Amino acid sequence: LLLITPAIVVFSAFWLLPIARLVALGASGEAGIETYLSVLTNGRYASSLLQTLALSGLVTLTTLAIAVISGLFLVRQDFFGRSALVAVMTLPLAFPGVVIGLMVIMLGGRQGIVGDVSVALFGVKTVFAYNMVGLFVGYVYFSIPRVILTVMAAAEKLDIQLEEAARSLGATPPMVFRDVILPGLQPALISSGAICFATSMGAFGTAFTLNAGASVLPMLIYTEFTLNANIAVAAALSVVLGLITWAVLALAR
Amino acid sequence: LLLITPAIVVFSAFWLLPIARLVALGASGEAGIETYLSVLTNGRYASSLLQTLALSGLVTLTTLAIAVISGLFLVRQDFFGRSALVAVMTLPLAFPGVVIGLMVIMLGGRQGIVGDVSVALFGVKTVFAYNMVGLFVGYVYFSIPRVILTVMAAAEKLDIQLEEAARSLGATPPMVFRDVILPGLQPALISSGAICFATSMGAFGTAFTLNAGASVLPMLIYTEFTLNANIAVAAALSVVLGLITWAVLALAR
Amino acid sequence: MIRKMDSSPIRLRNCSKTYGDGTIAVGPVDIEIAAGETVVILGPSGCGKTTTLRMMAGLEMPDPGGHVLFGADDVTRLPIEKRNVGMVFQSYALFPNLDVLENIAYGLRVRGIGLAERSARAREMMGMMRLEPFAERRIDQLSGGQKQRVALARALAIQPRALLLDEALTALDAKLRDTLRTEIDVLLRRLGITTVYVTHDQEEAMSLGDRIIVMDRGKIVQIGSPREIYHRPGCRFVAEFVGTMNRLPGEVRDGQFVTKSGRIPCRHLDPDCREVMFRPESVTIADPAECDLTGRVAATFFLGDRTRLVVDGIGDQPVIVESESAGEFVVDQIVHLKVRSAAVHAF
Amino acid sequence: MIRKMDSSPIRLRNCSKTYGDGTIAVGPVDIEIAAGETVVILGPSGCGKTTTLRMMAGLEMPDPGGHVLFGADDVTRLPIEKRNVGMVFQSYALFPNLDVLENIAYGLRVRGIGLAERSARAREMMGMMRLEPFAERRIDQLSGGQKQRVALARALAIQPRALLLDEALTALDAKLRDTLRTEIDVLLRRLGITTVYVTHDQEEAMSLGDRIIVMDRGKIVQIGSPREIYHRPGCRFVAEFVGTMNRLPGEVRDGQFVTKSGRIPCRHLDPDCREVMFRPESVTIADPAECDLTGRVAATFFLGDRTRLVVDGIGDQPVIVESESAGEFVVDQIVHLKVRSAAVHAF
Repeated sequence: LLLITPAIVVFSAFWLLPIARLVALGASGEAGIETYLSVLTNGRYASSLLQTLALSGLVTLTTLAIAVISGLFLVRQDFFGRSALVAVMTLPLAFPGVVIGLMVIMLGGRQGIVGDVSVALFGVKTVFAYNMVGLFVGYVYFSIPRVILTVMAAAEKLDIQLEEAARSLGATPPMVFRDVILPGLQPALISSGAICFATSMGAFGTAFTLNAGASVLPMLIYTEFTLNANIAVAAALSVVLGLITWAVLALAR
Repeated sequence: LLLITPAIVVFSAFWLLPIARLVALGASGEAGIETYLSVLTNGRYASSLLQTLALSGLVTLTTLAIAVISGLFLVRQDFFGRSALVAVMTLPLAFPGVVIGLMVIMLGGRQGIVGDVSVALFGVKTVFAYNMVGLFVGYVYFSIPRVILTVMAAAEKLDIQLEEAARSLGATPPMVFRDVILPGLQPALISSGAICFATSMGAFGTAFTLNAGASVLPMLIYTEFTLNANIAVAAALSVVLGLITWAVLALAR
Repeated sequence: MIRKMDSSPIRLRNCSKTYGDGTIAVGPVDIEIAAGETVVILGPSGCGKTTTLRMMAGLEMPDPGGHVLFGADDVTRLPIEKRNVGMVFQSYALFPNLDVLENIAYGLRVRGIGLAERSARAREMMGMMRLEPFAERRIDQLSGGQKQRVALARALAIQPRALLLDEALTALDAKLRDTLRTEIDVLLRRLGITTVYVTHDQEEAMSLGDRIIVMDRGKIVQIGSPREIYHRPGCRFVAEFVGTMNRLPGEVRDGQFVTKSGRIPCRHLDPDCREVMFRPESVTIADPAECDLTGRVAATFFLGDRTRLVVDGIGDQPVIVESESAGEFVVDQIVHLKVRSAAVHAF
Repeated sequence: MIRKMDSSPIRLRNCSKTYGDGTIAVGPVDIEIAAGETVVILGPSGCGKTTTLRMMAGLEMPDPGGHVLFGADDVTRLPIEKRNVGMVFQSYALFPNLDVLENIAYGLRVRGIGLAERSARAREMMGMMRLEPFAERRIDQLSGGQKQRVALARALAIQPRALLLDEALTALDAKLRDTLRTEIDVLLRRLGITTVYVTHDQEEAMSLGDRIIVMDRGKIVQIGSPREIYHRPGCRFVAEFVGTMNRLPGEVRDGQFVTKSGRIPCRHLDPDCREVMFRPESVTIADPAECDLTGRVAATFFLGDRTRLVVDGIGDQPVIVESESAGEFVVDQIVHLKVRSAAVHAF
């Protein structure tokens, strides 16, 4: 153990150094430590932060709701083609964010399917790929497979006898859902929800492909760093993003 | 159940449509279905594909090796600061790919820590952030926390009695590791390895921040789509990338 | 503070259960259980005993033509939540997110009974089950026996028409099971509640049931009091499943059953009988003069209050003998056995 | 094909085990086990019996000053992989990635014995344990009893100097446990291997051990044959832990033990004695004229070959009586009991 301790120290250093440097960089600009404050008060930065938070929260809630319903359904019902359906639901797992972005464009972009259909039906072209709706659709599409697998694993481990016990005590199916199923899935929902939130906060590929500009935080960081060469702000934004995500993940445990 | 079936059909359509469109787009260019073939034979595309595969494979193996050693150590040894160390190891979870990219630049970029240290020691500036080494470091840094958590969960569930039984039968510690511990961790290693591979195949934020050009597939797809407006090739590359990733994930199950 | 409960007689009429894949879990069975009676359904795993209990509970629907009656009410189509039955599961099935008091009060809560009244009634149940010190405990802080008592209190709190227990004591260790069995038995008799208890453990069935229903491969093979089941098994399956039975091949000659190592005087046997069965305690160690069978001790097991001898050289299989612990036997000793002829069975 | 094995006597000298946080798991104990002997270590959970076994195995190191000897060899510092002991665990601990044959041959494989020879030797073990039909089975395709036999075969395949079993039968159900116990006992005696068996089940200890070591809170409280332990418990703990004991408060007057509901003639008691203990089978149902104690039946349990009566109104706690199954008793009946005075204990 004595031999291992220095190894751990060296390793931690390598591990923590970039993070420390990042934190230091955030305070290295002209405004010094106030860069962090400015990131939270400056209108453009703050609104990007809020938008990212709202988007991620909404994506997480939507994903959890869809995943609980379809996950329970897939685990509980045994029907022909069940495993095929599971395979289909989890297909987007195979595509990285960039490709998901492409798909959203195909669905809701200028030459997208939804646009074509809406033109045919109402004579109005619906285009949503390049605004927050597109991001929302892309993120949900990206998140559902990951969350649904966790929910299904948890749903398979639910103790059916608990539900039968609740029913024997007079609980109706909605009560069983509220009192037994949801509490049983809760740990899985919290942990996969937190990961879904963290992923959405940091999703870059989709946002970039959809050309989301500075509307979400990772894009903003990239823009500040590469195009504006405003390294201090980029670092400060990174630290804030990291802190929020870390807090959510830590709370989930 | 009869009411649910049409719902499933509609839902699957929405789910599969973008993918179908993507596949169709890949065959829609001037070269038709041969676009797929060209993607695999054209020097630039094929080398990018091979590089991405090699990089992802190497990242996966490295990550697994590090995760097994440190995961086992963290689970088995009870020392002061253990939970702090776990927290530190999993800290990068909170940072998205873009920020990981920034960190790699800080570590191995033109003004990076490693460069400063190497100048001081050897008088030569070591810069690795912008080539494959940078990508490798970034991806490993990004992957380790995710894999280590899975390995730790699996290591906690290992049956100590199995190891004691093997020892009672005369097995030395390396034999116990080979015959009992590795087979016990195998399912966790396969599944988290597959996810690590899939994530590396699709990592965009890190690659973009490190300005990796067309060296990895997601970047290539983005470039073809946005800058070269070569939509058919982008779609074909996406499909190939999706197929490979899907195959790896499917094999892991 | 123990009041008699209003409880229903239970009747299954022509109830069978076939699963989707064609497996017949329970062939058509008819069962009548009187109000306040304790009946045990006994059988090996897969014999359909749990399915039968679940049809009573409303967790399984019998095949068309079958009827479940609680007193005069046909409850066949009623789901479990409307039947007002108390159930106790092998895994206890306590709600891990609720504490002990909340678990016991849950059935009252879903009935819309206010917090004050349901707490009072739950505390009354806890008093009866000696659970007061644990009211605020989390479920995972309880021992197995305490969990079992909470599960029972929860099932009784709703004042059910019948109490159904599915292998309720199997998960506990031997000594605790014994204690709880006594406790539950005394309680149920005082409450006077109709109780159906499913188990694969014949010792448990013997000690709990007013009547025992023995099932095998989806069919009822015998119904009777513990004494009847033990002393007058109705068929070979019951004889072998309940208690220990020795088997001895041979043939009937001159009113005696002749085996390779001796003869047992038995007047009541069928002349075609080729095998007899008898219990370890129907055998006594005898003088060489008056013995029926002679064998050699292969092993001895001191059981505290008795000694079990495994005796070789009598039939194909060793004969098990149980005698009072006074005598000392050694391995390879020759022993002479006398079988009480009234206790010899043949099927 | 059963050969006697070379096996070692085992000695623990002044072995104690203190954990890092200061908890003393085992106070200093001295144990001597002869070559070929079967010794059971019996005690409640947490009494240190498993730690004692693990010190013998080499899985725990005794505190400084303690020594573990196998015959003349001091193996205190030898890790388990060098001690050549066979171990059987409660969870069986079979390797799930190997089949039955590979499991049994594993100990030979790590010794570098070639495939042909180790398969032959493993097959020989399988023959002895009647496992031939399962050679290529995966572990998860085996029943509990089969797993247990594989675990035993695997431990014996390396021809160990001693066999150590840790609650090896606890996970099995009652009937199977009984059968396997007989089987293991017969086998171990034929092999003549030194065996140490740890259990919390007193019935198991009674039936398996040549000698029983009873432990309580890290200390040895009695060592003796099953008969000694049962009939002459050395202390109150042993009396209560082994078998069922009735307790009766009262006081000694004129060579009799006087209780609130009667008097037991007992010459051997200390005059200060305030409580006596006796076993359920030391009590007989007697005529009112010659009875010692009188009570009321609270519950009866038919156990097949016996009937257990729970009798109220004699002491603070109900008195348990076991009688032959012939008699029929009903609840609330008044019974008269006679206690065999030689079987009355006091501590």
